[in-house]
Amino acid sequence: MQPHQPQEDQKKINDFCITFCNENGTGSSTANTCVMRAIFKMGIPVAGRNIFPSNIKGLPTWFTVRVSKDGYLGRLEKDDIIVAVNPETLRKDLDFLSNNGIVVYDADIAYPEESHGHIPHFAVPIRRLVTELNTDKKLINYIGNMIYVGVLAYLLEIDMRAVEEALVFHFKGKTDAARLNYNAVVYAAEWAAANLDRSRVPFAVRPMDKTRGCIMTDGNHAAALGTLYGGCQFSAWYPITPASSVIEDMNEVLPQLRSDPLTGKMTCAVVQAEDELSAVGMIIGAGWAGLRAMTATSGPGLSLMAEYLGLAYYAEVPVVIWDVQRVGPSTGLPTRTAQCDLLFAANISHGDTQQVILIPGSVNECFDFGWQAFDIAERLQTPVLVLSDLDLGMNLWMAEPFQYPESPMDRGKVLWEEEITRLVQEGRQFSRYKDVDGDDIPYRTVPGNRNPAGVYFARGTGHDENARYSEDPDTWESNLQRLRRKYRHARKLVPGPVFRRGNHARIGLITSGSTQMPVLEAQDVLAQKGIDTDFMRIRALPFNADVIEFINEHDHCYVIELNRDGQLKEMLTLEAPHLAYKLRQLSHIDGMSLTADWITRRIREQENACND
Amino acid sequence: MQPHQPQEDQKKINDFCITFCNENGTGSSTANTCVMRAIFKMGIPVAGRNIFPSNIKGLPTWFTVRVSKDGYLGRLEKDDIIVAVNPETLRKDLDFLSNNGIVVYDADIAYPEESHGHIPHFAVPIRRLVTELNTDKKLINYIGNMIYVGVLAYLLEIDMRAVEEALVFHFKGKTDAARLNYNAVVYAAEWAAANLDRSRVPFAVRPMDKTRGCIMTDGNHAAALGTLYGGCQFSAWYPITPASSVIEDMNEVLPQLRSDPLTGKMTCAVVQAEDELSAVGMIIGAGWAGLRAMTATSGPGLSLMAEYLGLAYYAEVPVVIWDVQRVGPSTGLPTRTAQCDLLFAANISHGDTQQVILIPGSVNECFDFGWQAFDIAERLQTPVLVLSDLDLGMNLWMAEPFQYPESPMDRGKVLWEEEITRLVQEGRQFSRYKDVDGDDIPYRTVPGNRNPAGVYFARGTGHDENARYSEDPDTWESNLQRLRRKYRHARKLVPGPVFRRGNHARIGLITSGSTQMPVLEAQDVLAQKGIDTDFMRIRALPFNADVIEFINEHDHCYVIELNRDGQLKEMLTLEAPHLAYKLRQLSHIDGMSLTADWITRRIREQENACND
Amino acid sequence: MTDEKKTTNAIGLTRQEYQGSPSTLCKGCGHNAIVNQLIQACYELDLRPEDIVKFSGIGCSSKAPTYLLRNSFGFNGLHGRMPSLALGALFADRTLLGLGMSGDGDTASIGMSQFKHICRRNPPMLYIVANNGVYGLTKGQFSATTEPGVRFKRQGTSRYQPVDICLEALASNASFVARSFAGDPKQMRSLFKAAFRHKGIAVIDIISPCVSFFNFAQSLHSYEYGMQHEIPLHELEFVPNENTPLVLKDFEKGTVREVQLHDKSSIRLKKLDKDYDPTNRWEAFKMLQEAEEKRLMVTGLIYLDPDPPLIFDRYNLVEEPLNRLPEERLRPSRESLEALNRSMM
Amino acid sequence: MTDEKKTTNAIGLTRQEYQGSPSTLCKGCGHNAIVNQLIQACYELDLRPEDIVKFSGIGCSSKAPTYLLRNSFGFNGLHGRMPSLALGALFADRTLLGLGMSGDGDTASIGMSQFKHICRRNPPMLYIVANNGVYGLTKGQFSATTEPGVRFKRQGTSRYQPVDICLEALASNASFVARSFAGDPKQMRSLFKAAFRHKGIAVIDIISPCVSFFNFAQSLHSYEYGMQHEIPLHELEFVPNENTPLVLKDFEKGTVREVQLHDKSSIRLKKLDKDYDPTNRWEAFKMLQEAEEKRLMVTGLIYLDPDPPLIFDRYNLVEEPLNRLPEERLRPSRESLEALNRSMM
Ligand SMILES: Cc1ncc(C[n+]2csc(CCOP(=O)(O)OP(=O)(O)O)c2C)c(N)n1
Ligand SMILES: Cc1ncc(C[n+]2csc(CCOP(=O)(O)OP(=O)(O)O)c2C)c(N)n1
Ligand code: SF4
Ligand code: SF4
Ligand SMILES: [Mg+2]
Ligand SMILES: [Mg+2]
Repeated sequence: MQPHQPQEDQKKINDFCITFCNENGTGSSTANTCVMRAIFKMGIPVAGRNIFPSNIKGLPTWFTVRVSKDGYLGRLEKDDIIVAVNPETLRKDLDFLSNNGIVVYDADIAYPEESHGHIPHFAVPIRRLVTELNTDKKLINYIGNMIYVGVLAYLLEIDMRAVEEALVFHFKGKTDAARLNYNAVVYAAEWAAANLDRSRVPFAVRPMDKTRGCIMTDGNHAAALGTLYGGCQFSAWYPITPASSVIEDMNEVLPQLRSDPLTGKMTCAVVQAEDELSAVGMIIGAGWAGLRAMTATSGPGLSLMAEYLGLAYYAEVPVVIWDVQRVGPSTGLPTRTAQCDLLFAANISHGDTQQVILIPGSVNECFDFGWQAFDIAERLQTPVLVLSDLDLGMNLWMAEPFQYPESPMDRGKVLWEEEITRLVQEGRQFSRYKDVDGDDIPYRTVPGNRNPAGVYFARGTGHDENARYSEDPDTWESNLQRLRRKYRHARKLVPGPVFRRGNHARIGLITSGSTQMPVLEAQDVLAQKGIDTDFMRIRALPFNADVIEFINEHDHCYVIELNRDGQLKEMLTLEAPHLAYKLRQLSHIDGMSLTADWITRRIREQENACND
Repeated sequence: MQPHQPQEDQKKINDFCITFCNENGTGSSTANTCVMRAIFKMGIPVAGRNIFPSNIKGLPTWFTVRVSKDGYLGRLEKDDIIVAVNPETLRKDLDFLSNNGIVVYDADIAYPEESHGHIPHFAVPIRRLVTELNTDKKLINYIGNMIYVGVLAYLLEIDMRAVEEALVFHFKGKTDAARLNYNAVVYAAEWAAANLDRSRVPFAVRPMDKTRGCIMTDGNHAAALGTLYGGCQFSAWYPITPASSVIEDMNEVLPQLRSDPLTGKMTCAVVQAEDELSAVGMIIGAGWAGLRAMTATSGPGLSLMAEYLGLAYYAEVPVVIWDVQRVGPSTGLPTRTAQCDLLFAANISHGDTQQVILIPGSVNECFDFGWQAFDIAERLQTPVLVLSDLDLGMNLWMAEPFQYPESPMDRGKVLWEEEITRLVQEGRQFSRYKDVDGDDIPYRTVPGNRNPAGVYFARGTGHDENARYSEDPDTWESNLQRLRRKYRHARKLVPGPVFRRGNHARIGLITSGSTQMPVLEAQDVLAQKGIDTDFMRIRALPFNADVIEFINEHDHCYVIELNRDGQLKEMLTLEAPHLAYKLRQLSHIDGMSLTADWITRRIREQENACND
Repeated sequence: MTDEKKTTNAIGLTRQEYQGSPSTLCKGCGHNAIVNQLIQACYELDLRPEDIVKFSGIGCSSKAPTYLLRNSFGFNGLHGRMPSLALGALFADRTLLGLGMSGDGDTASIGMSQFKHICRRNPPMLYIVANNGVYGLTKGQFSATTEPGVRFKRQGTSRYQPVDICLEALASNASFVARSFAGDPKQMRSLFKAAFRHKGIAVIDIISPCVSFFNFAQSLHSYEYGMQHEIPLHELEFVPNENTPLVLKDFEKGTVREVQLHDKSSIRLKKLDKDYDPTNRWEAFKMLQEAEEKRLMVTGLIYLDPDPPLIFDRYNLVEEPLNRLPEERLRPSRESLEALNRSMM
Repeated sequence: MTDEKKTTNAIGLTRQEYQGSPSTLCKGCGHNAIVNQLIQACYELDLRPEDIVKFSGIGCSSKAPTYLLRNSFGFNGLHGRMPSLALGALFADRTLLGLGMSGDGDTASIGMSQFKHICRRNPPMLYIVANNGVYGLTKGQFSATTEPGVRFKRQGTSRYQPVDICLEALASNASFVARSFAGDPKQMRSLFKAAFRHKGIAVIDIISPCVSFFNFAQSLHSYEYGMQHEIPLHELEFVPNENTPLVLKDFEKGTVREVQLHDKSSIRLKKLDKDYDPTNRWEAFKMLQEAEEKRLMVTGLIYLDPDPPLIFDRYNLVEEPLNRLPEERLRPSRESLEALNRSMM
């Protein structure tokens, strides 16, 4: 018996990581997603991640599926199963194989027997099998990918019905296509059964009940739906990775979701602008004129929106900006993930500005913040920036079904003709920038309001309560101070942090956004290693009191984030400098999504150092 | 004897404030500056400030001359002498008159005798006197202004020779014009002597010796000269108040200063770009290609430069950006002063960026930083942002003569053909982004270098040490960390803070830029009131150790700045959160320049409150 | 003037009710003349101020919208970025008419991109460029429409061929392109009226002298030059629809040509020197090219596509104002979300 | 190919020495064809790679500069903002020649403004737009040159009249304007050679199919459409100066027309269907207008001003490379500062 041959009862069940090593532009994503979905359909939690180059065809790309009975969704650092169809990268890929990992590879690739012969490796004659299937020339690539699906299905004991369901799901109506692909899978599985020794595979799946009622989708799709359920009426955008699919998904579902029940015509327009300067200008025009308006972009686009977002802040125009973050500065790594725009976004534009920021941590929150962002923006009359990221936005996640918005839309303080008439009858007048209610939020009217007494002229220059041009020093100051107070009110409107308490822990773990997944896992691992922690995920700026209270309660807190400068930590420092000494920066900045291992290592290092 | 009639020997000498209340576009600045310069020529320190609307003609504008035997250059809150030629504003102007102030006004304006009859007020029949002078129709406005110069000269006992010198100065070569104007001044002075009772004026000037060897100029002019003495080779810009004159002044002196000694042709090009996106792109192209390149802009322009400045940071391109700050956010108050771009500038652009910032506090520093900024930018291979402001940039200041640069240009680590050849001969190779010297600053070459071994391809995307495209996680991280370390080295290169110690003071006054003038005055006043303080003016980011040491040494420090959010205080907080509890924010944000009175009031309030 | 106060137009408004706050521009500035004729055109067309929304960028010209139509909404946006603002806002209520006011710097320098792209989109909007060949508000720098060879002490010499706003609009398929001169009130008024009735974007480049910085006799943007060199393509008269027989592009009727607008009002063009057909894009290019070569200030209606698709036609939107749709029509049903959820299982 | 390796050009370089890193574009992408012909043109023209500086924006097309001239400096800048970067850099050394590579999105959408303004400025630079009518790198969105009516599942239907890059370059007074097709290597090569020798900006709009997202037979930017619809204005041949008699604009010589470039090399145009005079800007407008109406892919040299003022001529700069001036020539003297100080006293 070879050293690596596992006993059947020693197999690791529902807890491993498969990585598909492909070339981009070869249609592998159908196959990869199909494996992932089939496992999901078996009731087992899965998380898939696509690691792709900034390029269209011919460069290496990887798709990693983590199968986790415990429901952990973070990335793993090592691969248990490598599916190697890209000869370019095999050697490097092998470096990432875990201790008892295995390799399934295209028989056309020369396997490095000398160095890696001891590893269980399964050659699959993809080309031959495809030929035997009499595949249409145009489909060779696609069917070839199905071959490794079939082989994996056999090796890991994936339920073939689940594979079939996954294919039917993928091909939607097109049963022929699903059938064709399924046949290839079955054929390959049969070949594998006849030719490969499954007992050498130390991993397998077994049905569970942990995904029932769950959906699988990506954060950008969730954002698109949330936006449309939020009643978005106008969107202008400019394509950019990784944000494009927010809008492209909107484009796809618009006819279905937003044709007017009465007339069948659209109640939302999506305009592709000539650039981001224009996209943000359009939504600010629309937001000013009473539409729920949004755009989606990424770092470079956000930089271009700086000037206009200052205007929206100062003229008090509600708009929603999704920034699906990628690695900056500059063009950086356009297809890698980061959380590096926080500091820039928080104070974007010259002059004193403070922007409201939401940070979704899951696809469900992408949906929820999709509609909530409008409520907040319109209530506060200010831009709301939603900071998602590539990992969350472009990868497939299992999730709870989306919840229908629990509250009616809050359109904020908008006055129409009758309200203005009433005001006038009461001997009052409409003053655009006057704090009538003592909450520092003024009333507004929008173009199309035909009551002349409700009309005003907006501008980015100094203005008085009646929106008239003013250079008067006191007028300027009091208006700007009102804006500062208004921003403070936002604390009460934005979603508060989410906690997961440990066992009387004295250490806090603070994070935001998609990094919550590895951090939550790390919290468990640390607990097992005897390091108890409390977890707090921040979901918005400005911070509310709970955020500070959490820091206060703990001896020290690790602020875990995907940027070099500890941007979240900096914002927390500014909020509570007296507690800054408790904050420890954990910055992960290489563009790969975070792993529980990385966090655990760092924290154990520090904690052990302290204990010494 | 009327209550306001001062005894001759009670006159306040060389310590008062004259405010000219004009309408813009009427050519009043010649007259106003002439009064200021005449007093300056008498050896008395003066500071002039122009308060003007964002408009070309027909709106109120004020020019304030502070005459200060003690050399204080800050603004005063009250006017001692009002010269009223704008009927629109007289009533409001009178509100700002100091307790024993006086009014000199155009006889054509109806003076509010009922309410202000008790104030010494002198009607001047400008129109009549101008007519008597047989003034050319086209010059009526200008000569009319000279009338009040003459009257003031008499009332305040300004030396007529000084007035003449001031006029000669103003009209440069044009002796006819100077003569014409001087005649009007003399005529008016004679009329005043015959018709007005000078003894009712409680102010007068007497020659001193406090301006000898001094020059008078504005900060933008100083910046223009400093830039040219810094060897600037390329400038691209887009007009914007209050930055335009930096470049316009360069345009004017270029032929004189920068025609090549050898060929008579220009050694510097100034290109007016189509907007700021383009202006900054041009200078980054030029900086990359080895030119000393700069632009000047203000807030809105800076916002538009965000994306490109991220590229320059990441691709390590030296450029210099002057941001002459005005009141933001958005278009704000374009003709009012502020220090409100600091936070935005410090982290401009998406992703992790840190920018080097210089903050000049006087016209002399505008000159010095004009050339030093290039040395720093080229040494560090990074953008340097110089944050001046409208008050400093557009107003006339008395100052020391400009000092010739004390050190030769530091062109940084640039390799030309021979150096590359030598490298290659030594068996090494040129690696654009490699830290060869252990100081995190790599070597660079520039286009035009004809040695193929020195060539590289620059980009804003991830790159390795050899500037090759790279998506490798470790490569990205290590490069970005190097940039962070490089930024830290900047501490040693940028100008440190300037101190003015009190008497074993436990209170610190921290400020930056032009606000130093009222703060220094406030320091004196506070000392007189028994509140001893130490003064520190910060001149650059990143902060060096002295900055933190200063905070550390004091019980608490007031951070005095012209922005709402305490931006300098925030940067200090991030630098030394453990000392943040010592920092107290004093924000002045109404667009008017700061006064010693305002500071003193605030600090006394707080200090007295503490003492209770 | 005092008479007028008492007179009202067909919808019962006085001319005064079309005014705005007092102008703070320089006396004699061409922009003031434009404002006056806009007021007059709106008054005579019986437009409801509430049906108009004003937009502008930054510049002296961009301040002008506050000097008219005090009962219209307006937004004074960013330098060079007015078009995007206008476009977004106009989506909110399709019954509104946009009135954009810009300068040569605002449109042809910093605003080139948004200007070109809004021309392609054809929103319902009159887009006026008050073109003085200079930056007024920042005190006299060259703009992209300054002719080469001009010398300003603090700027040096202007160096490039000027941008021709009308040529640019044409190249970008604007559906109504005209040029006028602030010294020619009658023509401006007629063009404004036609433009307000046009279905889509009407770009009007108006030579509008800056008396403070660039009104030199020899400059192409001065009153004097305009007075001496303006060459109208035709005499223009706007004919409201009620009085007009439906003569679609009835070209060669003696010396009068009529071009009908989409709402059946029309523009009557009286032939002057030679005949010019403003519906021929190609002829428009030629005319502009010639005018540039000969430094002629040719004014009038340069190009008209009388019935182009409006931007909204391209998005299949509901007819009523989007900004008045109630929640029921904006938020999809609970069932639809359930169905979506199921589809993602 | 293997032969070539041994062959060298007049300056002793092999064709390989003009290459860059291996292309990471899709196989069959038009941009690769452009790169190949650029390499060939540089090789045949005996250009020194060190005399060329490459620039680009962002997009598949903008990646192309790395696939050629590995011994040239280059800068891959920001999306839509390559022109400003290039302009600034070219000031550093007037002996350098710019090679700008952009896409239709990079130039006609986000880059419209900088593109238009660099045309006006006339730097020494070949500006190639690899025009595929789509955004390649971001996976298939409409660009400003997509024709109306195209439907993409995730984008809906394209809605606007396309931007005509050549028309825009013409309107902005570019001094050399051409169109070509990635499927026509010979014409590309001739145009590139002429462009490299042109004094100033040479804008070449190249229809360059995107095989991954937009190479549909019926699309105006596909190989198939181009193969079937390309209409060359003339047959083009570049004639290096040493072999040519000095025939300035010697127009009607039988079927051959010669246009001389400023350095006395020339372009020989062989008359095809009808005669076309590329020095007549007005005729160029007309041709483009017709081509658009009839959906023709007309290629060739559309416009040439053989001897326009170069941008540097307008700034009276020293002749030698600015970036090599030593401190003594850059920092004014101590005395000059003393004089200035005195003048401010
Ligand atoms: C981003 C930005 N850059 C620069 C400015 C400064 N600025 C204000 S108006 C103006 C030029 C206005 O010229 P034009 O559009 O021709 O209008 P005019 O004043 O001549 O009517 C400039 C450059 C600004 N407001 N914003
Ligand atoms: C400011 C900014 N916005 C958006 C993007 C994303 N982006 C990269 S390439 C590209 C379009 C490229 O299209 P094109 O110029 O036609 O080049 P092609 O890929 O088709 O050759 C876009 C939108 C970006 N890099 N920067
Ligand atoms: S400066 Fe020129 S453009 Fe501005 S208001 Fe005065 S005349 Fe008009
Ligand atoms: S996606 Fe299109 S443009 Fe990009 S490399 Fe592939 S074929 Fe070329
Ligand atoms: Mg102008
Ligand atoms: Mg393209």
